[in-house]
Amino acid sequence: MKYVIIGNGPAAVSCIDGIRSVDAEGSITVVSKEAHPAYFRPLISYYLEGKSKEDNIYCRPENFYQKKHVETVLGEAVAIDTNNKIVALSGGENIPYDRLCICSGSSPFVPPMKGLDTLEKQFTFLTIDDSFALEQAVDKDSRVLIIGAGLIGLKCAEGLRDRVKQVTVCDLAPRVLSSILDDECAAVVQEHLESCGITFALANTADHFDGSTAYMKDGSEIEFDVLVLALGVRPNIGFFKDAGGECNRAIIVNNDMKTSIDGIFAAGDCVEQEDITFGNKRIMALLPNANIGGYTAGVNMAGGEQQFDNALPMNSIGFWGLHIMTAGTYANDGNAQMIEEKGEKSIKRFFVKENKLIGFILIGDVKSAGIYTNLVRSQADISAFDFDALIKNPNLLPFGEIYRRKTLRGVV
Amino acid sequence: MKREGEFRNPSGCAIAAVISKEGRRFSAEKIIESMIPMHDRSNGLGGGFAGYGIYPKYKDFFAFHLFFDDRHIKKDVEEYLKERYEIVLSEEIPTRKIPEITDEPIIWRYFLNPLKSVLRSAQLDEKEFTARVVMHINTKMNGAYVFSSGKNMGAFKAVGFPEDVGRFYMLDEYAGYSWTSHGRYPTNTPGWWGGSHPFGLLDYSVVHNGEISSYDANRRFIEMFGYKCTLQTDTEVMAYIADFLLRRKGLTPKEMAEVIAAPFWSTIEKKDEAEKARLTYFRTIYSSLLMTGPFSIVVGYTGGLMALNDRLKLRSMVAAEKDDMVYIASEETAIRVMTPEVDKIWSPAGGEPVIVNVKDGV
Amino acid sequence: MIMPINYILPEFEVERSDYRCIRCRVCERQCANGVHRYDADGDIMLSDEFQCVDCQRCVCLCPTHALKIRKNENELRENANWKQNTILEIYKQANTGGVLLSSMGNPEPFPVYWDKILINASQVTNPSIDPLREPMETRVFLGKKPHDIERDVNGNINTELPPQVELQIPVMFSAMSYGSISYNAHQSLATAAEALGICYNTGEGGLHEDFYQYGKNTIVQVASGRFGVYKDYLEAGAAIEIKMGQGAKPGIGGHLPGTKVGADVSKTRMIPEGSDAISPAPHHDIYSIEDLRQLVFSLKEATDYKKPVIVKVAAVHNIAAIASGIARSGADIIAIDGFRGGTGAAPTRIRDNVGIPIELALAAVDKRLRDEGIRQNVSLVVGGSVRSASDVIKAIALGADACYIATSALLALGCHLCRTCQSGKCNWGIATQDPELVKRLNPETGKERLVNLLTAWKHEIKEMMGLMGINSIEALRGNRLMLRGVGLNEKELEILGISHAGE
Amino acid sequence: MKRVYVNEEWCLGCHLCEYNCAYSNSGIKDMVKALKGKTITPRIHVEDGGKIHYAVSCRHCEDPLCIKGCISGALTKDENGVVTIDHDKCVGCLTCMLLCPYGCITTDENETVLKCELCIKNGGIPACVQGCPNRAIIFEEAEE
Repeated sequence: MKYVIIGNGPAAVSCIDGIRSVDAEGSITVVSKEAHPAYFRPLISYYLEGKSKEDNIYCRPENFYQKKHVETVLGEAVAIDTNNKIVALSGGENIPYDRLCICSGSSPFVPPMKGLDTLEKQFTFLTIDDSFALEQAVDKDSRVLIIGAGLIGLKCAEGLRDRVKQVTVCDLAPRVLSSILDDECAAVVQEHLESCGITFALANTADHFDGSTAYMKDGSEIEFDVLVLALGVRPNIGFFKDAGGECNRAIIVNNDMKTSIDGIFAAGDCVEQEDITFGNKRIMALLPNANIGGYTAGVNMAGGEQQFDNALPMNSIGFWGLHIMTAGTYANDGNAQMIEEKGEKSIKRFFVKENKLIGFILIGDVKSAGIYTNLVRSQADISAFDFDALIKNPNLLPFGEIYRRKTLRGVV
Repeated sequence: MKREGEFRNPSGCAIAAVISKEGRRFSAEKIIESMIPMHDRSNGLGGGFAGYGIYPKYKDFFAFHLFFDDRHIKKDVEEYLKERYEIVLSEEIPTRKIPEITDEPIIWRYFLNPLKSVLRSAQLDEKEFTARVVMHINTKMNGAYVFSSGKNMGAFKAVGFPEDVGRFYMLDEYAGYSWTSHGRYPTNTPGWWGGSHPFGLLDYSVVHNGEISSYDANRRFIEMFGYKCTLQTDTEVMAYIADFLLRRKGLTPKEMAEVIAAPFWSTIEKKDEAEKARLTYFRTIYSSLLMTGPFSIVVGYTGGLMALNDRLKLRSMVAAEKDDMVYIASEETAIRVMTPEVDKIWSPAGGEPVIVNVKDGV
Repeated sequence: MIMPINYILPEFEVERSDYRCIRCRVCERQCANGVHRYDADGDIMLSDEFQCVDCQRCVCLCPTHALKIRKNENELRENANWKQNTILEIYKQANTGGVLLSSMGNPEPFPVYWDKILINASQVTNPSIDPLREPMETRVFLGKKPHDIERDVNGNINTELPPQVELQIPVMFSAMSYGSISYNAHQSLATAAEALGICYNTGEGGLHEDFYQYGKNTIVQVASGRFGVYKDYLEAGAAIEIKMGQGAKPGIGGHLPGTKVGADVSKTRMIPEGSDAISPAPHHDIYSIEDLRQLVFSLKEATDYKKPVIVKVAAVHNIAAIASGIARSGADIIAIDGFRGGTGAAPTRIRDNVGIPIELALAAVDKRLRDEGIRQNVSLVVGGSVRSASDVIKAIALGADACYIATSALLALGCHLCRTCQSGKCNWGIATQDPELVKRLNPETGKERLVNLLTAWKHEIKEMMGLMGINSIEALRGNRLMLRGVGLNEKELEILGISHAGE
Repeated sequence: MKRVYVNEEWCLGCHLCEYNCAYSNSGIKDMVKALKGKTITPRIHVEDGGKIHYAVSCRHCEDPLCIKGCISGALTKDENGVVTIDHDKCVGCLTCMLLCPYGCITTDENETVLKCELCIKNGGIPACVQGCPNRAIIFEEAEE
């Protein structure tokens, strides 16, 4: 059996583990366009911040590929010949496969902007190489402009703050983290970030650039030395789409992590799968999902049986002591009931639909949040216990002794 | 100094015994000699012998051997006996004057036949009656001491080394089918003749080497049944226990061994159900008769003897056979004096009795 | 009515090392009496010493050993006649008008005869026995022993015995009722008894349905209140004990307040929930020895003569004659409880002034029964402050077949003898029915500690037997030569039936 | 593998386990010195609800979600199945806290992620187990 994996991120290495948990013999080839062993992508900002050392960012020990008998090939997949089961690389190389797993991740989205070509120091922020490059490009007098107040942009801001003189973040959206937070929650985060020295220009973005000046939509100007473009990502799925695979915004997979094409699996940031809290497929580009999805794909590729049937979106993100956690579906769209618990410096919002917790936002007080996540994941009937008590204090009390006996006295 | 019986008197000792399974009668000469090599096991403060089958002419009468301190008490005792027995014969026990044995009391023997009328009114059999008489004299009649009371047997004892005691009583001139002997090493004694061994009641006699740690438990138990342990010696309590179990409770010598040197519970548990029940029964009802601590004893009785070690075998005891003769002694050397050649010689295990009964009809 | 001045200061002082205290508040959480309290304003632990009973729970649980409970050293003017405690008791009674209540055993300084008796050892004339090398037997059978042996025509012995209680060591846990002590305490005792091959005693509160499984290690008690007594109960145990009296409070009954009669206790005792469980002072069907005989045989009848019957009495002045009567009543075992025996609650005056020491009672009873030749009719079990393996050895040598221990067992379970059982707020989970407190005694631990205690005693008993040259406990029973008295007068020695040391 | 199990039937809610945990993990030899005046951040915590008390600490799951979600590789399972944390790698994102269904991941005042590692780094027998006054917390092979 020949296994080929496109991409070399957490999903890919988990896929290797999954394959090897079933099949110790088959050959595994990993194709990657990054010349690094798989590393934890979220660490790139921590690298900048100095919390992560370069040696510590890798997903697996140094001898992992060797130990798992994996051949690594540097290159980018450009096409799949599904009839002959061959992956074509940009360098012209062809790699035959019996089972293929696409873990190709995503790429930064860079819209056409006038004057970008006039900038000396402009970066995206998705790979460790981006981090290395930024590290070189900034000094303590640098003024950094980050376009995009999403997760990537803000983490980049956090990573850079202590290295530079000024960090400004702008976004067309009127609030930070607009994809995961509502106005009120975003305001709390923004206030905190401002108190930590980040400057914002929201509901506003650069219209065009000229040298070291960004001309903003509202007519203002921002002087900067380094530009970071953090406007979002697009899944790397072109070659799969070309091969006739079913895609929406990303590759559609089922709970086996199978794509529409026989023998081809996918996992990680480049897939859309069912969100149990939402009922529809969506991209849930999150590390836990990449790990679980990759492993599941690997097992199934090798003939084993595994399901990843409880995926849900979630985020845990923190900036200088303020933690934000979200999970599930929490748009207060009227279908769900929102229950709020506010503390002095915290907001907890829970979204309940048909007696199920479908999502939550926690800001500030994130203690034992996994208990909530577990409720979302297990789709438990919350009318069966004192959910109000749980909202105030996440613990195992409301679940009753039988549940505790099972979980605290057994193997889980 | 306190007299024997007023304090607890532990002692070390030498024992020996010889018996003819055929019931042939022989003199005590050999057994007296056998005590010589074991001289150091005694200290001259007591020695004695018991012979069975020695009074064939008077075999139907209780042979009482008594020590008297003086003639007055002798007279009192004789009065007392006369009221209860026909005194068939009353005589001084013949002795040989030898320098090693001195300060002897009055040593007398009586052959007695209990008066039927007295037995009837007491509603007792002659043995029980006689046992009570012995108990009475020994506890109530100060200055008199019955040291032998069985039929066709007799105990002979004195203060001195056993080989001298044998010569003193001229035992070489008696003939019996079974002899036991004892040399005593008391650790604290005024040297009272009655304190020597063998100790007996009726035809049960005991020679014993050791010191039973269970003494007071055994004594206080046996005293519930009319026995009075006046001497505070192990031998005395053993003799009473032998009388109690063998005569009054009808146990066999083997069963008696199972009481006084009962097998360990761990041993009992390995037995079959019936045996387990039997041994458990003994250990339950006669638990107070279990003897612990070191002992080797020979219990003599009419028609046989039983030699027994404590269940841990904390004292030496050797047995041997030659033709119809069985020999027991604290040390093998004593046996070799009696019979240089043996057919079989062994060291009985703790708690395993050596029981020798003479041929029927002897 | 509120008394204008309280003459009574707290009996104890809580000494807290502020340097050591880390404000973990374990003391606060663990004190059912509410002594400790954390004050957040001052970040300080406060103590309400009036509530402290010196149970030592907080002391034992304080992880930094910051706590000591000390006697309040405040002193009234010294007076040899009017001792401080005597005066305080008067104050208490003047405050309340009530009978003074206390619990556990008599704490007054009466002579402890165990401590004036010494044990013999083998030297030279008799070897001591090494229990590590040789078997050392501690098994006993309690019950009537037949006088005569019966044989069938073939000479085989009829080995059937009257019912016996077999014990692997001559120690049993004495009666403590479910109600006076907790479910977990009972479970600890029951499971330990099973593991040790001995018996525990239900006390007068019936037998909880969960514990019928330990029947062969259980002695079921029938007391004057007859709580929980019915056929199954009588048949459940290894023996039936008729409780005539108790050492801590001879001649009076008992009273379990309704507050302790929860659902489980109510069911076990077969009385309504919340009702006071009152045991009358006498059994109302026993006004004399012949009545006792009737009850003994009623119980035997009810159980098909398969259970030995124990009659338990308090050691009182005429105990020898009483025991003789009981030995002729058909009872198989007599249990005698000395005046130092414990209790869940007793009037202080009675606890401290009634009864006689068990050592003297035992010696007198054993002697009397032997003098009368009826010692084999009954086994003797003694209790009332048997505190150690050497007390056991001495009791056996004086003539007991076995000992009853209760206070020692409770100590093993964690009791600190604060003598406040009557409050029902036992911080150690023993003398309480409050579920929050009961759970403090994990019966697994309880069992283990009891098994450990008696295993240790067993080792010591064997060691002492070995040094006396005795390798089976029955050879020690009544073996008074193994004992000598020290500092005892002629009369005491005579009663104990032992010689003075040096004799 | 041997795990820490809590039997709430016996948990008294005394919270000693928390203090013993904090002490054991402090690396300081004296408990007073280690804990005096400090707000403790134990790796085990007791949850109290009226008369119910029980302690909770890392279950060392067969298939731990915390490891699946760890963005830095700081959480791993050692060869004995113990889920351990490498503080050199941890960046404090708290994804593990978001994932742990038992609420067993905490942080100290410096936002360092803390979790029970069965005291493998402090002697082997978990301090909570050793110090539990009622054997409510035990360290043993699983029942199932």
